[in-house]
Amino acid sequence: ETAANRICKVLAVNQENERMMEEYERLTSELLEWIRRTIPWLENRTPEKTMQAMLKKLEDFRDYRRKHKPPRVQEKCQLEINFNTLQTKLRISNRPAFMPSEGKMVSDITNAWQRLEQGEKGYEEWLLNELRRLERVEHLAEKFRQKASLHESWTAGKEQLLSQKDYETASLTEVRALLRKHEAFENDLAARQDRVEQIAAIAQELNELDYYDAARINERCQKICDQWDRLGTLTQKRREALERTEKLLETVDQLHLEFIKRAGPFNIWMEGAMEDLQDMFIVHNVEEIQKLITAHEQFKATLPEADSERQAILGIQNEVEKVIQSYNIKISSHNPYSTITLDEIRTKWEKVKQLVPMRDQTLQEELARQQNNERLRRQFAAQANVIGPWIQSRMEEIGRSCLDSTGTLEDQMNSLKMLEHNIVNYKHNVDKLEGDHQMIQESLIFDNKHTSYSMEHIRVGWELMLTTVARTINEVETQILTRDAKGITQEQIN
Amino acid sequence: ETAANRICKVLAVNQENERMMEEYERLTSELLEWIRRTIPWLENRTPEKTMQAMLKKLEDFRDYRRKHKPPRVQEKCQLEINFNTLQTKLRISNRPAFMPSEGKMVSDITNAWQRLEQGEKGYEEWLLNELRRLERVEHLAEKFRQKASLHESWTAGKEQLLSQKDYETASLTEVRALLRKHEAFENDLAARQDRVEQIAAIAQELNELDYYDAARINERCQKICDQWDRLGTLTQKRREALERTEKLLETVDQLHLEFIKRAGPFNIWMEGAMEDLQDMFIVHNVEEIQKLITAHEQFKATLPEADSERQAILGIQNEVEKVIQSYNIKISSHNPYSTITLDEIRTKWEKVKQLVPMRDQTLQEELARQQNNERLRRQFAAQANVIGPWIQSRMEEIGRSCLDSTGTLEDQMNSLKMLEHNIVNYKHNVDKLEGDHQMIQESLIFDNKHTSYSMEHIRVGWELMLTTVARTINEVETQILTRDAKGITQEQIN
Amino acid sequence: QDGGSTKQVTVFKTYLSPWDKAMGVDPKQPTNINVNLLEYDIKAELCKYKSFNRSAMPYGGYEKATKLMTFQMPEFDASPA
Amino acid sequence: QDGGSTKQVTVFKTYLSPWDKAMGVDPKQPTNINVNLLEYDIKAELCKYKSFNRSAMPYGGYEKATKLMTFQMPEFDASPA
Repeated sequence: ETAANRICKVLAVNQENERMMEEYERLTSELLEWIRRTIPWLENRTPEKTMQAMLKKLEDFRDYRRKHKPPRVQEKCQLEINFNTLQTKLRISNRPAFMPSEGKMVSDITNAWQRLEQGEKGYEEWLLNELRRLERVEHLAEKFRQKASLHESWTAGKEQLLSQKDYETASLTEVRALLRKHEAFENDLAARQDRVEQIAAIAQELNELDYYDAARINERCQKICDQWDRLGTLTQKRREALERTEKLLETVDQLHLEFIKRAGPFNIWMEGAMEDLQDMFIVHNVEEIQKLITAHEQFKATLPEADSERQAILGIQNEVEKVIQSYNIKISSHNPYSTITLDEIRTKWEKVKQLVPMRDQTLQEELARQQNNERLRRQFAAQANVIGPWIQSRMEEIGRSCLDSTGTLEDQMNSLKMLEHNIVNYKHNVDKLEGDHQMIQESLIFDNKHTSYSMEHIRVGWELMLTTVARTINEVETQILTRDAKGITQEQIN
Repeated sequence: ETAANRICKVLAVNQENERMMEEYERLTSELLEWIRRTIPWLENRTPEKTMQAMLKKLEDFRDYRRKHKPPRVQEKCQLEINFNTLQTKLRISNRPAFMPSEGKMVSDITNAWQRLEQGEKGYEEWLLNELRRLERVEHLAEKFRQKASLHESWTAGKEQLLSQKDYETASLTEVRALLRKHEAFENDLAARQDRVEQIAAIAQELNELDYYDAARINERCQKICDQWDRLGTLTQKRREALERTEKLLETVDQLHLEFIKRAGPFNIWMEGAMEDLQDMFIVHNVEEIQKLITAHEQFKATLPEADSERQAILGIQNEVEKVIQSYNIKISSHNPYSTITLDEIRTKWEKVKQLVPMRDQTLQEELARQQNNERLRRQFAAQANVIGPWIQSRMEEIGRSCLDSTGTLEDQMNSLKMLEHNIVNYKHNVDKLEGDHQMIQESLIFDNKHTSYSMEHIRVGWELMLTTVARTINEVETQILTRDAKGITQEQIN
Repeated sequence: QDGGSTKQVTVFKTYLSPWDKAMGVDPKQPTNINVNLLEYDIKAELCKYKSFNRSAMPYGGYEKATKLMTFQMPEFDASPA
Repeated sequence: QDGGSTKQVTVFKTYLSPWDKAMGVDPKQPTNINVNLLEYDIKAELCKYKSFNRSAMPYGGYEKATKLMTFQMPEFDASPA
């Protein structure tokens, strides 16, 4: 070839070398620029809050790996090839080797690339771990919210329910029912314990897994735990209050039962006493009325005991009032078992106390009457026991006067007349007896153990005596008449 | 004396005798008339109804004894004396004895008098006995009326009270209180027994003492006794009714307690089930979801048992309704111990039954997802386990191609070009793997036990292989360039 | 204080009055000089009546009452007032 | 299925490219022909997470449930669809 040709050729070769050098510089600049831009992105390991954001990063990384990086790998490879080709050509043409400009040396490229690959290394693994953590954390956070909401809706209003003072106005039966209900509640509460623990465990796990919103979770969890403690305390307190109230109402119930156990018989006794203190009685002698008085005295002797019992019974009711007042139970002190009121007991007791002296008086009046009757009996008897024999003696005297044959008829007559005179003088004794007898009859006295003589005995005797003496006098008179008329002696008449 | 005087004297004597005879006749007539009148009065022993009337009779008898009879005794005595004197005088004057007219003989008088005294005898005693009886009878009749009135006022309204059906609407506690009250009433009644017996005894005595108004007493007594029997029967009946009701209400109470004993735990179980059937879960493989499915199947296996228990619980409540209905107790079937209603149980059970298939579906969906994930894993692994070694083999081939000193640089170039061609043709396998890998990542699959190769391994390997083959080809090219330029052999280059 | 404390004396009437004769009294019939009024009319025993008197039951019964009672029945002076 | 099943072959590079030289590759340094991709990045074990999954308690407890249960887990065909 020609020298010109050769010069041209050399020039062309030189130009080509120049172009390749420029090309190297340009490509290197671009590649290093891209690496410089890419490395911080790969080195940024700041976690995202959401899986979505994290999945986006993963997608970006996939894009990087599949779309953005492969051409760069290609470029770097090309750079290497171009560099080798250029240097080889320069050597062949005995030219000085190509020296890339500052910062664009082969070592610069290699170092940058190494840094890039260093950044890549573990990036995907970090992404996946983060994703896995976020998936878990998002699941647990949602689960926490669900469980917390369920729990909160269960506990809603429970504190207020537990603070109710409903037992203050409840009856024993009602308190026992409240206790049963409370036991059921305690079981519910115990069954919930597990769930509260799970809520706390989830919160704990969220903290350990570094959940970005752990503060709010913790706050809510704390609230739940605090409320749970309060519920526990309130439950315990309510149980104690219910049990205490039950005990008090049992005491009241016992007192009510004690009241009827004692008030019942006492009331029966008072009712009987009231009736019997007014009992109509009939007696016929001092002994009988004394018996009644003794019985009444026996009754009176037990009145202090009865009064003690009455006070004890009132005391039971007072005890009920005291228990209700001092423990601030808001229930009626009315005794559900009793038909007897305190007023009734008071009224009846007053009546009994009023009837006792009245009975005393009635009995004393009757005693006086019976004593008076007894005096009448004795008075009558004293007289009758004299009058009866007196009449009998007179009768015998009359009889004997006829047997006396020693005296004359006139003597007989005289003694009979004297007798008759005595009898007439004695009459007032019988009249006195008749008066006493009338009093006895008007006093309805039917017996008299102090004498065997009745008024009738005396009356019959008195009549007999009167007629006998009159008849005997008449007999003597007729004898005298006969004797005087016939002139015969007394003996002849007989 | 003169004969005239004597005649006069005789006449006078005769006249006197005549007068005495007339006097006898007159007195006898009067006396007999009085006796005739008096005897029926003495013989009349018809009792009076009142003491007052009887006391009047006693007074009359006293008057008779003290005022009316003594002059008659006197008269009779006088009659006797006159008769004796007259007869004596007639005998002295040798005159015929006096013959009283028919019915007025001495024997007539004596007989009449005897009859009178016979009548008298026992009259006063009869009067006194009657009086004593009347006194007693009047006392007892009054006492009967008093006691009967007291008793009747006590029993007033009691039958109606005993017939009350108040226990039909009473609670167990109320029935027990009614029983206590009834016991107190029974005691009152028992205490009254004695008084009823006394009333009957008084009535009996009044009958025995021949009380004139016994019929009315008996009627009233009968009424009292009949009512007493009725009260006894009603008391017994009421006690039985109260005890029967108490038993029934105790049964109901037992059922209520049984209900809460079983409904409580059952409700807790349902509440727990409802919450857990909706529990959010997270799994990462088939085994985990199968575990959950197995647990759910265990739960489902016990549902028939739970249903039996539920029916048993409803059965308890039905039993309550049945007892209340069939024994006609008019109380609410509401369970005082329970906060759980049948409706609640029904609703919750329905909810549980509804949640079970929903949970089934959720679990099955998750199972499908996990099975799909597993397929993705295996699919990825199957490819990666081929691609990984394939890349390694190619790398080794590239490495070995440089060691082959037997062939020319052109031979090396040819085999490398062929390799490069193979690699380019293989690229779609890696692209396919990338696609599967993307699916795996989008499915949030983080593990794969079926392969040790991750996508990154393959990517790094693929890049390395590509750059290595390009670099090696370039090296061969530069060697050829150098050889051709300097005319040296391949050996010289090395 | 029976009226029958005196000795019984039996007698035959020596004189019969016309009335006695009219009554047909037998002179041979002995007459008793003694008189016992109580024979005229024998007082029958009074029948016993059942008592329906009641006294109030002492509180706690009679036995207790007897122990508690200090009451003494005052003596009764039966001499006529 | 480890990629390290092939025999290790160690080699000394006969030719160093200008790039190699520019990088200062030592020709005396032996090169390994074999490649083990798994050495590039060792997969770390995944950390184990606590499970908070719950299942509804069988009525009467798990023991009873086990006795009552007839359910068999169906076999899973893992071959790709």
